[in-house]
Amino acid sequence: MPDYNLRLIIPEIFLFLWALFIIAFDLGTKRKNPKLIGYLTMGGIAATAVLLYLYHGGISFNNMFKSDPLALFFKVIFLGSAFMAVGSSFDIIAQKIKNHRGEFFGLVLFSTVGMMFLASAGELISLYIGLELTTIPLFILAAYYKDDRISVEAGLKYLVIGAFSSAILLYGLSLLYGLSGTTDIVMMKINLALLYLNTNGIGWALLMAIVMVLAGIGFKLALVPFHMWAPDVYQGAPTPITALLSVGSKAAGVVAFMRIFIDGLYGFADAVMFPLDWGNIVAVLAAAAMILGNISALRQKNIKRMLAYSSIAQIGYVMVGMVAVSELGVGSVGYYMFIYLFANMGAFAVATIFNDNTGSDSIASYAGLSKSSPMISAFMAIFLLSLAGIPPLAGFAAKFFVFAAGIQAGYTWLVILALLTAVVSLYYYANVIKMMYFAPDNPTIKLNTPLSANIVLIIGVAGLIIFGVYPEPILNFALDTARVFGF
Amino acid sequence: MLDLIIFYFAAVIAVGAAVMMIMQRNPVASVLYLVVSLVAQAILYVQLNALFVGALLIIIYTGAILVLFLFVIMLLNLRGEHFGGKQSRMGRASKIAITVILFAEMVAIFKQVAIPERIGTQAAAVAEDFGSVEMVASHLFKEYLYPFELTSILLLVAIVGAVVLAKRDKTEKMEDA
Amino acid sequence: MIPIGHFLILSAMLFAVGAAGVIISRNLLIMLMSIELMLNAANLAIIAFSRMNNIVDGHVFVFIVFAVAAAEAAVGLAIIIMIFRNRESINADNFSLLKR
Amino acid sequence: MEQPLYLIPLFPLIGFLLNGLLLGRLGKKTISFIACTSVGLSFLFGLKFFFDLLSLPDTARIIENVFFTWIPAGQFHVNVAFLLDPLSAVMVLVVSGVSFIIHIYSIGYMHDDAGYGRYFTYLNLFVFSMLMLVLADNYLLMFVGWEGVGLCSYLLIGFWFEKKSASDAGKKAFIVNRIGDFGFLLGMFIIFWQTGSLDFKTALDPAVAHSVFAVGGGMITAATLLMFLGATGKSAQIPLYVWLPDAMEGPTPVSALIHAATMVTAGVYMIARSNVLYMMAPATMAVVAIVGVATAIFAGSIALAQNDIKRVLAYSTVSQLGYMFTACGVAAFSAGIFHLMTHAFFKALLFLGSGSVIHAMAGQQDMRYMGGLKKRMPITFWTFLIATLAITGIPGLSGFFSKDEILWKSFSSDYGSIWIWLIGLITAGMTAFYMFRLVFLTFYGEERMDSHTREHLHESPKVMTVPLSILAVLSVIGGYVGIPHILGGDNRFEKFLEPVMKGVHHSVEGEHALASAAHNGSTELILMVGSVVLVAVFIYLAYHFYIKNIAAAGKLRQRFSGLHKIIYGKYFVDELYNAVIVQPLVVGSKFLWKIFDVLIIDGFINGMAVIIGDMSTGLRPAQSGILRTYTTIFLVGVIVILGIVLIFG
Repeated sequence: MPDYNLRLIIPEIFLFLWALFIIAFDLGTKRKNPKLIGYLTMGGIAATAVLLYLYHGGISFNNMFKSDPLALFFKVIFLGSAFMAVGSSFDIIAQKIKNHRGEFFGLVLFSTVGMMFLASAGELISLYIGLELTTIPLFILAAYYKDDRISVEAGLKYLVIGAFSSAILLYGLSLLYGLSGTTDIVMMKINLALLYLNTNGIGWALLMAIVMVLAGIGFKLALVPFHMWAPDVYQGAPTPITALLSVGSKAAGVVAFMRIFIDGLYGFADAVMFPLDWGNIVAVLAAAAMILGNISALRQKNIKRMLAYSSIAQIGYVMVGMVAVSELGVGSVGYYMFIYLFANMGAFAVATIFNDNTGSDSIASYAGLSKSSPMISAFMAIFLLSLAGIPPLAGFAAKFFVFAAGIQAGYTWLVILALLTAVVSLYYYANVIKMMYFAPDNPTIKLNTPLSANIVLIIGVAGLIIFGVYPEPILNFALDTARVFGF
Repeated sequence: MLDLIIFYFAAVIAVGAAVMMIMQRNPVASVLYLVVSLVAQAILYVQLNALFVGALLIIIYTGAILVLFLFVIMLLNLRGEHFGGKQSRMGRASKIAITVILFAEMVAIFKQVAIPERIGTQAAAVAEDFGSVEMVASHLFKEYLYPFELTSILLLVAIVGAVVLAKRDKTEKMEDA
Repeated sequence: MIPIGHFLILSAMLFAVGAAGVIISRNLLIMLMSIELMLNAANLAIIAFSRMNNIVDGHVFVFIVFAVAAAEAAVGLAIIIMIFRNRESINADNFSLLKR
Repeated sequence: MEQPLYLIPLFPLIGFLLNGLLLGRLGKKTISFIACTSVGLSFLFGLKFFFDLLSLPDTARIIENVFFTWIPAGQFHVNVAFLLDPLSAVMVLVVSGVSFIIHIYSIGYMHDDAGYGRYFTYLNLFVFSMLMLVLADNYLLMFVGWEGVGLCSYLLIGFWFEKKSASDAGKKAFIVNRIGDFGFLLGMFIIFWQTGSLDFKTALDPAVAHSVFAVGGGMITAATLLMFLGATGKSAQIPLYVWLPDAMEGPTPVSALIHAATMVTAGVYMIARSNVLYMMAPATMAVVAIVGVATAIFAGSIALAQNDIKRVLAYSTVSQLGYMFTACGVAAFSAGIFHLMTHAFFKALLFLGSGSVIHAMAGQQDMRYMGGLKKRMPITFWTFLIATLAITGIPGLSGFFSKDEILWKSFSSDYGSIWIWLIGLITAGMTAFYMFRLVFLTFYGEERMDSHTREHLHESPKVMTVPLSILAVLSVIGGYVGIPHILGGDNRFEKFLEPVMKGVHHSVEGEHALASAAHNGSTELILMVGSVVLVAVFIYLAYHFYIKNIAAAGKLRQRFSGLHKIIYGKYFVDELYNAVIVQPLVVGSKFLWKIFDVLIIDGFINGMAVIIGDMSTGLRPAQSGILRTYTTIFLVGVIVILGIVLIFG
């Protein structure tokens, strides 16, 4: 009989119920208290984090729900990104979303719950549902400005490509299921290995499964060539949702990738598919992502679009650690995503605040911001410099670990390419800083920031500085996740 | 032999209707072709001892999802001018070529006899009640209770989302999808 | 009995037709329907594999995919309704405000 | 020995935080008090630890201060830890000392600037980063400082961003430096990968290095070359020097501090620090020497014809840095550091002096509109002259000792050659020429400025002249710590650094070179005299063309015709001189500048930027905004990957 250890999913259940409560509360108070529901949402997320701390460790539902260090680590990232996205969206819901404010926060929480289920999935079906549960609320949220033509268009593009990729992913999963005869990821690994021994090679069908699953998860990661949606959707979606897409949803993709490829298919990294194992495929895609993302970002004039391309490039760097498939590799990917949370959420929070105050997303309109709002400019500079990997900010340590893992695993060419493209990346990050600090003529804009947004910004900056100077706790936590895979 | 005839009959209808579906300009016709294709697929499900799921296919897809499509088409009151003009012949041909290549690759993969005794030949006999309601249900509510419960959240999200999106602000009360 | 490979090739064919529908059709509704077709192609493969491996898990998988497909369709249709209200069109090629 | 070394960089950090967080809320006096005191305290602590170091026996001159574990990933273990050995002690004193003097000077120079607080904030951050760089006990921490100084350099070059050229120059510096950093990082990865550590103690232990690297092997050559690429970026060597002349857009004290005395020497420091590794890669050593000497003569010849006072000094800096690299390349690391130190004094003085001139000239930087400032600004003039004498290598001043040491080593060392020496010698001549050209054009001759400027000419305030005087004293006496054996000294500087230069003394060739150096006393003396004579000749030439005959050459042609030519019988001789020596020099210099500098090297780097930018534009049509294109590309992606996998898998 299956073991239903309900204790372990208390955090998820709580967050789900809290989402329902937020929606109900908003309806019940006649949608009069946008600030209050915002703070309630943030409080709920914080409470979930506490519950997560109290209830974790173990497996439940027949190995379908794993509350292991990997899941825990990424759940922290998801909660963090949701917290920061909600925190930076107070002005938006006050100004742009007149109705359905509760649903806005509710859907953010639903998506977060989906990510949490995804991170814990030990089995293909729940992984698939977790993925859908992550994505579908985001379809809705991307199109949330119903009267804004570009927001609706972003929602549409995200939906069509998302559903398309989900169908391809499903086909890949069906092949994995068919070849292994099980949906349990650990059993799958064993069965595939047995099959390999019995028939002396699994052959092309598994390769097709790998490519299709890669396409499905590649969509979430915005990995080239499955990235086409990202710039458009990032630009069109409400900025906090863009932030959530670029961090939370991406981290969900990363953890799904780890669950399937590292946990389920690691045994086949070289033996079966030599010379073209998934590592090499992913390495090539990562290289393409770094080149295309960084180069495309150069000439962008819209900050959100620029950050979209930058995040395409960033996922290329993350994948350097992923293909290393080692303790340091997995650990460095976790660390990278954790730091990326602060830097990217922070940068998008500034973009949100700026848009709220000026209604503009263009980089040119940031001219002279350092004079009118020195603090926010300094924060933005820190976020961007961290993304560019300037020490001692945490982005540097993150890149360093990832590249070290790549070198260790023998992907020297990839690391060289990564370092070269990182040089290019500096150009467009520095461009924004140059605008803010070194651009003279500008009617001064004074940015008003709500308290919650300030909290978000301070969390971001503090995270980048503290974990840049003293990465040990997070890194140890991240390296702990690698133990799940038993390297 | 009879099995094989039924298989080919159903397969031809399934694929043919699918092709017709994507060729249509009028979505109503597309919906109907999709219904035909799905019914043919349900026959194939039955051939694979998947009685219960085959029945669900017809009930859920044709009964719910496709009706939803029809409903939306009616709701929007779509006419010809909403569907756009003609496509360029080259674009279309190249896209057909792309999908043909996809299909060729997939066939090549399935034809590769890496596990001949399992894919290539007939499947072994299965238990009498394989695919029956009881068997599927016992799996669904025991082993797979967890993903099943997750679908409930998913459907709830879809409802909330559809209401939020499709509702006209301030003008009408409710108009859910 | 019919070889399982037949079903797989049929599912591949349906998958390819569905994919063709997504990339060829300009009608958003037909795009969505094509995606449904692709999901069903995967379902057919799952059912075939389930029969091949003599494990009924696949049926559960398909059952759950139905739910996912329903959710996707509902949200997708809602977005189509919204974009039709916004732009008076469901021609996918008309929506390219976001580009470059 | 364990000592609280963190006290050295701590104060500038506090100064940075105080000034940065309270920006706009403090008065000018408070700002400068915080900034200067913090750097002064660093200097004092630096001195204290320096004497602590001296009190230790020769072989044990190491002070450590481990702070905490920065990067703890299993075998990856990097500490935040400081290391004070003779090499870093020299650097700490130079950096904090010169910084302190320049901070004081800046109080006067920046007095009327709107960005006063911002300026000192950046400057303190710079000092902090630079001290991190030189105190780090491992490459990674060094890299932190390395990037930090780059960032400050960027911020300070673009300080007057109202000028577009300034913000462009800042960005250029940042990007070009990143190209170098790429090399540094990669070299660092190789070292880590091979030796398993980034600590100087382990990675630079000759025993460890020899156990993992083969002398002259591919891996060590690659690692050292890549790190040298990093050094060329930071220290402005061919081909990555292009940012430094543009960096003169920043305030002049910044040019003095960052782009002459301290930051740009970081590359030299890094190579001297890694001498163990470099000595194991003879090919790299040759590259370093050749790039160094090539940069020296190349930049020196460009400096000959520049008219902007700061650009002359900028190219001069590039040229002098070339000397230091030449020294490193011929395994005379101590000589390189020695020159680094003396150069820090006299080049800082030159820049500050030029700043004083520019200040008096109300921002005018073109020497063609100066002249005759000697009477107007006596202190500036005399200190500037001392620095000029020092840089040209007049015996008795600091530059003489260090430059001569380098020239001699490049001649005598096994890594050197007569060609390197010869080019170095010619560069010394050029240096004498362009520096005295600068002095004569600026301080002598007619006053060529407009009347308005002339009325306002004044000597700079005390707060600026006192630092000039201090630096002048240092420029004179700075060389006496390293008097060579041949002149009766015992080169205490080299002795002091000896424990750090393990690579040189580890290799037999090095010993041999040192031994032969001692034996060839007479040769050394002859070469020394020769170079002094050459310098004197070039100074005379400069005198001849820019003082004696500037009137003749310039005015004659304009006002008078044939008659005057006959009266001034020397006319034809002058014409001859002019045609044979000066014109070729000027034309050649301009040619090098316009063709190589601006067109080829600068053009290459800008061209790369344009090409990458165009690629960016070229990629845009794919992002057509049309949904079907996206789905098609998605599907094609799947098909192509699948196809590749099927074909090769």
